[in-house]
Amino acid sequence: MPSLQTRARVHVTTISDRCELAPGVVLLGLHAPDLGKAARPGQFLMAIPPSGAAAAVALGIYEARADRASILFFVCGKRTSELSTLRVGDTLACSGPLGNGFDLSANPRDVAIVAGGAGIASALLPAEALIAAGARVRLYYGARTQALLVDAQRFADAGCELHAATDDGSAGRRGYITELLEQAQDRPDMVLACGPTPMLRAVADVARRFGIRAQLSLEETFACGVGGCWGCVVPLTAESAQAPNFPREDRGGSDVVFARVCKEGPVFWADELRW
Amino acid sequence: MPSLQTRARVHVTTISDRCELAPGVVLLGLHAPDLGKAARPGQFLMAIPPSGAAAAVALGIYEARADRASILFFVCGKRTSELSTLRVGDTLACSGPLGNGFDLSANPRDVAIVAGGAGIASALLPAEALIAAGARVRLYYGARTQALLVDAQRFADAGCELHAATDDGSAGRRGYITELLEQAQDRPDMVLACGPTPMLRAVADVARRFGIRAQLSLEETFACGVGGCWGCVVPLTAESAQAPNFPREDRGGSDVVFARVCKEGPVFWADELRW
Amino acid sequence: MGQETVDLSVQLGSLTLAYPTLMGSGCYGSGQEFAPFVDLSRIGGIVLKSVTRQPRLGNPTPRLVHTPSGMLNAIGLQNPGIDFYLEHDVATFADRPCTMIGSVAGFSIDDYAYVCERLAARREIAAVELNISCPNVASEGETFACDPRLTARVVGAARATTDKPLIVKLSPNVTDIAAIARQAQDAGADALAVVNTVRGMAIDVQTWQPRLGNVTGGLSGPAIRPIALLAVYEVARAVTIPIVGQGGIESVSDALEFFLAGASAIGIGTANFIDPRIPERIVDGLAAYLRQRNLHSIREIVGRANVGFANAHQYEGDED
Amino acid sequence: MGQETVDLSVQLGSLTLAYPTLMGSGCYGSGQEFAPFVDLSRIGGIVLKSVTRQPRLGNPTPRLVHTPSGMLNAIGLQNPGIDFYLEHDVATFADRPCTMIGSVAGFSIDDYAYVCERLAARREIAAVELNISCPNVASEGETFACDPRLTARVVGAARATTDKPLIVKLSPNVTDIAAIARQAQDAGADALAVVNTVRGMAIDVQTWQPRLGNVTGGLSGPAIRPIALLAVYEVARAVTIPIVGQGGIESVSDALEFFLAGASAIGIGTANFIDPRIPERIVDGLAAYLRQRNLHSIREIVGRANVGFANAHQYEGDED
Ligand SMILES: Cc1cc2nc3c(=O)[nH]c(=O)nc-3n(C[C@H](O)[C@H](O)[C@H](O)COP(=O)(O)OP(=O)(O)OC[C@H]3O[C@@H](n4cnc5c(N)ncnc54)[C@H](O)[C@@H]3O)c2cc1C
Ligand SMILES: Cc1cc2nc3c(=O)[nH]c(=O)nc-3n(C[C@H](O)[C@H](O)[C@H](O)COP(=O)(O)OP(=O)(O)OC[C@H]3O[C@@H](n4cnc5c(N)ncnc54)[C@H](O)[C@@H]3O)c2cc1C
Ligand SMILES: Cc1cc2nc3c(=O)[nH]c(=O)nc-3n(C[C@H](O)[C@H](O)[C@H](O)COP(=O)(O)O)c2cc1C
Ligand SMILES: Cc1cc2nc3c(=O)[nH]c(=O)nc-3n(C[C@H](O)[C@H](O)[C@H](O)COP(=O)(O)O)c2cc1C
Ligand code: FES
Ligand code: FES
Repeated sequence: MPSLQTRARVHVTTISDRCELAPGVVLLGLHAPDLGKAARPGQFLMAIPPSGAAAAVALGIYEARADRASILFFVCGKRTSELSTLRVGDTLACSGPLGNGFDLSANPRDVAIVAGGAGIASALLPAEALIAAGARVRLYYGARTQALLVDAQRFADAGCELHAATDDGSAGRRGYITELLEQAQDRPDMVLACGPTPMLRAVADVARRFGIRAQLSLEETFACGVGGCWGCVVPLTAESAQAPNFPREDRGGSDVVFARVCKEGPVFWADELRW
Repeated sequence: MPSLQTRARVHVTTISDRCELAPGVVLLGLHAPDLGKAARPGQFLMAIPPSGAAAAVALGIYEARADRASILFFVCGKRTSELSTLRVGDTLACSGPLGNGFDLSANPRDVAIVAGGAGIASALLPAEALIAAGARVRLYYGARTQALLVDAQRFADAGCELHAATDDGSAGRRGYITELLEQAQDRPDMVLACGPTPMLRAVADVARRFGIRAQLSLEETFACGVGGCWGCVVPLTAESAQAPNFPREDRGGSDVVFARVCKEGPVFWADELRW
Repeated sequence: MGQETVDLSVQLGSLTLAYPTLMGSGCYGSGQEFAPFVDLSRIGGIVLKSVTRQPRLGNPTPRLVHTPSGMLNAIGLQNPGIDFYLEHDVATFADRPCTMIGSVAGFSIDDYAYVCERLAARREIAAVELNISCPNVASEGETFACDPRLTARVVGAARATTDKPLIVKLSPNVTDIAAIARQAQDAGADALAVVNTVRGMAIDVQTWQPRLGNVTGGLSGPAIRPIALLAVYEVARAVTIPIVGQGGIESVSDALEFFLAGASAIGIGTANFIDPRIPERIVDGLAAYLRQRNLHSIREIVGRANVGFANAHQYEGDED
Repeated sequence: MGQETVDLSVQLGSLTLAYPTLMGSGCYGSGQEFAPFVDLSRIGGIVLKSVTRQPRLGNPTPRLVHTPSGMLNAIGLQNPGIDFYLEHDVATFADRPCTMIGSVAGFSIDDYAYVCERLAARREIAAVELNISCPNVASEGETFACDPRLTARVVGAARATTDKPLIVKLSPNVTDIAAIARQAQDAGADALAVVNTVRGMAIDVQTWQPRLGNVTGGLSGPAIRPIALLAVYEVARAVTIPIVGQGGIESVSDALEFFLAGASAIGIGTANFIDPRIPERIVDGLAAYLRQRNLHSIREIVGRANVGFANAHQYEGDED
């Protein structure tokens, strides 16, 4: 996927708005003159916790307008807890935009976006871009329970068809969202997915059986987030266009190359992953 | 000084009120059914930072009423920063009251309380107790600058005579508060002091020259705060009534014993310290 | 959550602990200091502050520095010496509602044997821990745990003095802790405490002086947890006697890591300075964890970390 | 604050660094990755990711775990091997506005000498660091820095291949780092990097599996700062060659501690993952600190920690 990192820098943003979408799910609007302009669907940023006490945290870019971008996160550990204490007017420094986003160059006409949990944060920009390009977009949205199907209306308003599943059946189908995708009568011509790894694996599986290609936005533990430490890798077929510059000979019986999720990804073609 | 620790326990308090007395100086009112009742002048508590990410922090008990106690602190590091983010309604667990407070059993009639910086937090309870017992109380209050002479009016209202000094001369005398004490025309019959170590040393010096006894509330880095680790010690004459239970023979040329600031103190008689 | 009882008791040699939680030596006084804040009958036991042959005033001050997710201490074994201790302190231990374990430190093999023998003679003391790994004394203290032969000799000498369960406390400040653990086992230790503090230092950049009176100190707390956990894992693969895992444990999840790595019991030191309610919370959490998984005893998870999982993508090139 | 210029340059053997800040090997790629976020002309230099004779895919995943005030990594020296590296990568280093230092890892003395010689032949590389202390490779890697004799042999062999400044990177996972430092100096090292990561481990208590594909990893970040600082202090008293102090440095105050303990330059690794602006902030802060104290060069504070201060109250009893 094409490199989009040239406009990355440290943006010192101001929190312009804050909304608790559900218990433990926070949306922070960032006033940032050109972060939004630079961001492409599927890119992320590294948010620097103001206390300086912990590593920066990778977060998808949820919304991107002229001078406002936003992040949407689930409070699940120390760093997201700290970010959740930020209030309107506080400062938040972020490096970004980072990574290579979704490849929409094939101009797909009917796309299923599968999002689970915090993955929803990386789903809005591709949905908007595809709808703007005239494609049909269906959002397959999974969560533990109804309250955690956050901001679904926003996607409907943007023009997505909504399909939901919850673990407890409190909204949409009870069960996994990939089961809904699998039962789709008319198959999409491309799948984009963002969410927890087990969900991504299931999506890859469904797409393979459908005979369509899927792009997966992977989640990995990051350290640097910019390609400097090789800590966030995932095995890729050595033939992938996204494989990093590395000797390709098939030594030691291995035909994989470790690609950096933060640099070569976070979006990869499902059929090029060897996980 | 008499042991007052029998009523100590972990109090799960609720923040009842919060006031920023000056930039970086926070007063938190704690709703706690019996913390205030149990507290004696000069005692402290160990406040447990809610994140659980750092050691508990020793703070004087500023006010103590039936069901409300308060703490007053200067934001100077990680733990006080965290405490400063607490808001009304939040929970704060504290162990206490701890330590032995000021010994007011001699029934002094004319007392100088010397307080510097955060030391003011341990000055109100003894001032109120002495005034209630009919003593004259003068507060010698030192700070870097006028804005940091926090809550001075509160002491005046309680009936203290106020004498102030600031490093920059923005209020009261320019210079050290102990210089003011030294120039007192009519000497007090006892000095109580709480503040940074250099100030305490100067107070001890003045008191010695005045020929009166001084009680100093020491600040040391604490770990346990309850006498379990022997990390917070200060050397005391082996003859002091506050010396811990330890062999007294003068071995190796030493006639001192290390006493725990948190357990035998934090208040010590200046003339029994060997620092 | 079901109310079925789960068994949290563990064995260290002939010593049975009702709960697998020991309060680390030097961190918990003799227990009485913490009694207002915790129900002592719900902790496994207290390892008392280390005692030496002669009284020691300990190190110059300051003795404590807070560091990121941890702290340095250099107490220097302040204690009244074994004579005074036996006369004044030990009798008071009798009424504690948990197991009381003595800790012995020294500067020569003879010291250790002498103090160990005197201490072990007292019925108030259920077991003896040999602290051969204190990093905060001028010279000898830690040397024992840093040298396999010295370890063998000091443990052997202590073993000869008593039939009480003997726990030997090891140092992480070594190249190969497993080798030292084997020596301690072979010399007669009934259990190993893994680990004592990691050596460290801090400097005040305003005064240019070390922030500890002793210059160097011992690092404890969550900062060292990954180091301590690996030490437990390596020792567990080298010996057959039980291990008391310690170093930075502050939650039930941390405790579980140590059991899975091979500890039969855990030590809690610095976490008591964060919140004295932690030991009880850990005991409650362990019980809940076992119940959730339909396990009946904490012993079922000891050493069960699954390290066999292979990865097909490891690739080493043609090394010679 | 005055605008008088202060001298932040330092010498590592024949190598002059304009600023005393090196980006730690393996943490900073080849610098280009961080170029959008930092002015590379305001850092002293970049120690490149370690390169080996053969290509290495590195360790299985996961390779990173965040821990309290730190992180564990087990990258496993993923690199394309020296041939590919010289052909594709090294030429691109020429236009970096800071000093580029190669890093060499290996599994035999011959490996180190071979890669060192090939790398040192390139003018894009100003100096060579020998990584004899990587804890994340199956067997041999760290063994060199854990054994004084092996250290002497590998450093001697590398020294023979090049006149470029040779920095030897030591491991904290040893009983006596000073002894190893002396061997490295005697065998011809121009400078020492102190320290690499501390060995550690973490376990997932839900799956019972190690949280690193490699089972064990190296701990870095503020958690290890007190440990690294003591290592620098001890090495500084044992050798006369300059030291690059590293381990948990994230602020100017941290950096100053290392200079005072005896480091001539500092390494910054994990802090770049907290905030890529830290290296520039440290340089600014060092200059301000020197100006405030009317000092002219950073070299004036190296090793100046005052450890002579005695305390009258130390009291040891009658030890034998
Ligand atoms: C490219 C990318 C984009 C992302 N975008 C988003 C986004 O837009 N929104 C969002 O909410 N998240 C996003 N994430 C995920 C987010 O970066 C992580 O969840 C991050 O780790 C949160 O940091 P934390 O410090 O709050 O939690 P951490 O402490 O890192 O914990 C994260 C998870 O690990 C678990 N965990 C932590 N410690 C342990 C332990 N000792 N044992 C077992 N489990 C443990 C926690 O329960 C939690 O589920 C993204 C990740 C990537 C790689
Ligand atoms: C009995 C007692 C009662 C007390 N009562 C009060 C009170 O009522 N109100 C109050 O405000 N304080 C009080 N204190 C002091 C308070 O406990 C300490 O200031 C405490 O350390 C604050 O914790 P912290 O984590 O916020 O700061 P810390 O991080 O512990 O820092 C405290 C001080 O040390 C300095 N410091 C921290 N790290 C370093 C470093 N690396 N190098 C150099 N200096 C450093 C800081 O600048 C700061 O001045 C009391 C102390 C005692 C012993
Ligand atoms: C203040 C303090 C004092 C200590 N004193 C002793 C001691 O006297 N004897 C001993 O064997 N260990 C001593 N230790 C080590 C602890 O018992 C424990 O092994 C270590 O701190 C690691 O565990 P933790 O991280 O849970 O504290 C001490 C630790 C601290 C923090
Ligand atoms: C992700 C990561 C990768 C590393 N890779 C290497 C390496 O390839 N070679 C090496 O000598 N050190 C390597 N190190 C060690 C660092 O260079 C540094 O010595 C260590 O992390 C301590 O410093 P810090 O706390 O500032 O990170 C690595 C460290 C990290 C965190
Ligand atoms: S997180 Fe460092 S390379 Fe991806
Ligand atoms: S802080 Fe532990 S004894 Fe005082």
